[in-house]
Amino acid sequence: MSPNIGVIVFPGSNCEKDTIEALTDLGASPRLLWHADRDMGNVDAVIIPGGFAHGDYLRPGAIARFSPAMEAITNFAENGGPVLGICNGFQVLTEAGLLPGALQKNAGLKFLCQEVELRVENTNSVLTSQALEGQTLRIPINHFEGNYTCSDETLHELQIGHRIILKYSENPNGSVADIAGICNDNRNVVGLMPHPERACHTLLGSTDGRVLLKSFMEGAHAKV
Amino acid sequence: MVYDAFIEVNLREGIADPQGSTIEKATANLGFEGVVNVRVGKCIRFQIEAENEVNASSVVQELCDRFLTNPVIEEAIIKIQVVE
Amino acid sequence: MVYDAFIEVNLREGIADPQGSTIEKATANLGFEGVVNVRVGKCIRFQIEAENEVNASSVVQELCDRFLTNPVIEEAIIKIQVVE
Amino acid sequence: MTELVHRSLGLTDEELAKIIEILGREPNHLELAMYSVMWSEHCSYKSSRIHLKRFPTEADHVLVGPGENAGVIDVGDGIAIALRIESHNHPSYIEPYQGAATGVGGIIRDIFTMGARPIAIMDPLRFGPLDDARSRWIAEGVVSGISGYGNSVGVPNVGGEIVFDQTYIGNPLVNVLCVGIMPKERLVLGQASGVGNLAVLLGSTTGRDGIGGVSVLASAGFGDEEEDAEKRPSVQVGDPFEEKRLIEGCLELLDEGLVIGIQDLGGAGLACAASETASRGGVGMDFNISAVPQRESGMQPFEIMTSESQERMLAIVTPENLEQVFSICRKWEIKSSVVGKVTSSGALRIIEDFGGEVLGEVPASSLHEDAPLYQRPISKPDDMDEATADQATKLPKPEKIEDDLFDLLISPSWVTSQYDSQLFLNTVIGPGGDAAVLRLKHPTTGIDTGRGLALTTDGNHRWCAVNPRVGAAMTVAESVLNLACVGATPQALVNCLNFGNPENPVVMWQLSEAVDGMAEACHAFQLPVIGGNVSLYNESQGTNIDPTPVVGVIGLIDELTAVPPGLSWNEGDRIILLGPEANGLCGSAWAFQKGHRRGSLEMMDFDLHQRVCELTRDLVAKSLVTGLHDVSSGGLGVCAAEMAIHSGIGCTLARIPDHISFFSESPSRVLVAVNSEVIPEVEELVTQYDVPHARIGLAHGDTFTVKNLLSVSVPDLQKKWNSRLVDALDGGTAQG
Ligand SMILES: Nc1ncnc2c1ncn2[C@@H]1O[C@H](COP(=O)(O)OP(=O)(O)O)[C@@H](O)[C@H]1O
Ligand SMILES: [Mg+2]
Repeated sequence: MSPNIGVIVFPGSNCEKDTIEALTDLGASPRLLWHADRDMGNVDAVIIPGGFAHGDYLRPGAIARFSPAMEAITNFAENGGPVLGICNGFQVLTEAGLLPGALQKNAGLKFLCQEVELRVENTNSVLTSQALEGQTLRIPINHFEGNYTCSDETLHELQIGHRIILKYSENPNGSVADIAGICNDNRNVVGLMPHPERACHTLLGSTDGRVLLKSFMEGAHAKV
Repeated sequence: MVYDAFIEVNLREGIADPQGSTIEKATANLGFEGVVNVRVGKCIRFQIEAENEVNASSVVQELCDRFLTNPVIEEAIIKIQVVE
Repeated sequence: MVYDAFIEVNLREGIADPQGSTIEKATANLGFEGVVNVRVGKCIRFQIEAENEVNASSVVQELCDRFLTNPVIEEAIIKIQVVE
Repeated sequence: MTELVHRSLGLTDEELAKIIEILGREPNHLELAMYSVMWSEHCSYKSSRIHLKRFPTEADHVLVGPGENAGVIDVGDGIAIALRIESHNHPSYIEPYQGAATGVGGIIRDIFTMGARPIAIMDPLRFGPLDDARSRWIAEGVVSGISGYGNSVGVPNVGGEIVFDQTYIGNPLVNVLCVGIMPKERLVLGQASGVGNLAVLLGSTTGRDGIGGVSVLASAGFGDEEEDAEKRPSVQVGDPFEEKRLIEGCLELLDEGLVIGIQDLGGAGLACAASETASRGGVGMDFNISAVPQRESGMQPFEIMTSESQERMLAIVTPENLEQVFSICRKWEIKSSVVGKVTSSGALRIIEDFGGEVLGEVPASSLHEDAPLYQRPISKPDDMDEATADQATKLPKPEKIEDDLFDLLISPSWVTSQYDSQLFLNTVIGPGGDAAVLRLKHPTTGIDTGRGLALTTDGNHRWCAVNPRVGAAMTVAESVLNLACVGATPQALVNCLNFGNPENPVVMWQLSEAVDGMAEACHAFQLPVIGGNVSLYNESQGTNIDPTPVVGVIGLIDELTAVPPGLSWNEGDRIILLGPEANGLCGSAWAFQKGHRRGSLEMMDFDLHQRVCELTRDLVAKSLVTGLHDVSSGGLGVCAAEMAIHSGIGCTLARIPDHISFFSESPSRVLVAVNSEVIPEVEELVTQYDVPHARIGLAHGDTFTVKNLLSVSVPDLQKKWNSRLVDALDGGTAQG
């Protein structure tokens, strides 16, 4: 049975169709959800895709987090539902308090679109369950504000809780502790800056994103 | 009454400020000497209607806390003044 | 002497400020009423060493014109104060 | 009073006389303002239009040719592709970030206006030299502007050019190309029809942005202080978030069949959109100026009609569909207001409230169809003979040829890594290849056709400075060869003609020659010109830029099942040069580097070029080459060095006897790397296509060696190549 995955669209989102395409190719049944709808219908998992929700004006995610759909997502997450934030989605999740920390401007103060190497740090999360610990993945990043920042206490909590799930092999943006992706305490809410959906097709240069999206589909399936 | 609100949003101390360091480096490259501790923030100005200054202040403060800043990394300085 | 410099850079009047208008709309949606004319700028703070205030001022002014602003669309408010 | 005003608006006495003849009376200020913007060079092409007629524009697959917002071709499988290129040179000089950003916004609107979803942009850029502070500041700002707007609006940037040269020091060139895709049936044109239908203004509010030229009316006509006019901003600020919502909203309106015609607001703002939609539909329009949402108070009617505020569209809808249109706009948070009514009169009437006072009335078609056409004087440069005789081969031979090579190496990745090049999951080859390659997926079903789109932009001011006719032809030829290198067959061309002051007869000669050269090449390659843009008055302090026609060419790849070979070779590959012998150095990057900017170029052999392209395509389709790269800027030397840099593997080359054959940029040549096992097959094909060729070396090791000429380490090459832009631009830039 293929999991029903909802991909939320804010005005200004732009990776929603790409995410749907990659998931469909992997056998999921994804569909779009509109940010203004409080009712998410019958979904097994939710993805907040990349883009520039509300133009990223003020701060990425600052306006989006007040959308009616975010209330629904928060409830869904509290009940154990798998939630994934990719890039802008990660920023929204931190703004909404579903994940700790914040994403500020890249240390080099430039937008960066490039392939990076990631190391899987922990496989106990809805995004990494099918990957191997220590495995390296080549996946593109595409952001201006991907510099993960948090207080020392938060970093400590992330470390002792093994909640840092992906790290950059070579830090492109100044992120604390080379963090590329983290999860919440329950390991059902995950955010990462790289774009796994852009690394799912041989013609696009890498298929390393598949293992992450497949893990997430498995997590959604488990929810069913 | 209408009040002018001025809000300066800066990164909290201890949070690296890449914009500030870039400007600092660049000023040196340009031959401006002795410029140090550069910090870059945002400023937001608007007008707000409220019964009195206390009300105006409390609305602006709430707006700051809930929306205009991200307390994880930012802090705000607020100034309010009645419009003549 | 060391001086504290504060520079506020804003878009000139009449220049569209999409960020400001988007924030204005969002505050209304959040239920904050009566917030109008939102304009967003940046502020830059640093310390500068100079012989006297006039020198400090002129360096900061030049820095503004050459580097920190584009006078075609932006204008700067500069404040300088000696560090006690 | 009008007598005095028209000249300050840029209208000549003859042009005013023509307006009076059209109206049968003196125009008022509002009408005069509309004519002055619509009859400006920028909107009317009055100096260039008679020349542009010489381009071939027809072919079976062309659905829309020049004249509309964008050209459109049929690419099969029910898919149509829209293509257009435009310049934003002057605004980018004044405010690089916003100038470039609004250039991106403008070209994207031209594409979705046709009903197409924008899927890629490209940005051919030209700046003054890197050792000039202001040029660095402009380059940095332009690139951030394109990045800031393009990434946020969500259209990937898949290629372009970045050139630094003295000629652009007071006048950078910022050209932007956009490609869109649509199901064939969604194609719409910017026209109004059906008396009683409504014109709905969508998007941003209207402010005093970009009314630069006509702001003179404020002081001339209405007694405002002169200072006020000066304060009026001519700089527009882009809002990519508004544009993103407009794209989604407008495409939804089209999908729902709610729109009869739609037109973007660009140069000349509402005056242009209202008159063009009406006149294309053969109707008139009553335009209610009070219904236009304004950002500032106290705007005069002429300001409202000519403002160039960004991110606005004008849609023509039936009254029955109005509610539904509003509802889609609400969903996407797009402001929408009824501002016009289609009438049968043929007149564009500007009114204050429907049924209110008439502020101006002109025949809608007169604003563009009756715009003047000029046959401006043309003359060859006086020193033509002398210049032609001055050959670059006479320059002294370089003492250390490797230093000259290093100076010509420049990686664009400082620029391209700032652009989202991957959105929509189409980008098989992004910035950095000879041409960009995109998967061709059906725009509605998302089904991959298994075919590919290829795109390239090319311009070469050096060749065109030496000989605009040959240079323009070679520019087209380079594009076609770039496409062949990724296995694509060219389908259509758009151009952006960046030239100096048209009132200078030599500039007009350059323009006319370049058009002829481009037309000749297009005929030879059976390539229809489906659109373009002319940017004149590119000059500073009386010096005109070198003529810089830029072309964008789109091609199709029949079978895209693997990533095309690209620029790198493998250890042990044989290196073969396809094409004719090198010939001359005039117009080469090397000669310009030495300050030699003239001489002569011979007209190229189109027939041989075609055969080289066909051979190249065939080699790629049959997977017979490991890597390949066309010989262009910097000659064979830079071409081979770039392949070594990309693969991290060196080579030993022979049969390159001197700096002339090393740096010559003569056309129709491709360097291919071939696994030794397939050499016989490759040579058989080469013979079959009757293309001259030479085995010139072997890929191996980590030094780049040309026998009897130079030997340098590949890491050194890589370092020079990578560091050039980073060193110049990364430290923060100032206006100088
Ligand atoms: N401003 C730019 N934006 C995007 N891509 C660029 C830019 N400048 C250069 N590139 C890319 O870098 C590569 C090399 O450019 P260029 O040397 O001009 O190519 P060619 O000589 O083959 O036409 C091309 O793929 C081009 O698309
Ligand atoms: Mg090439």
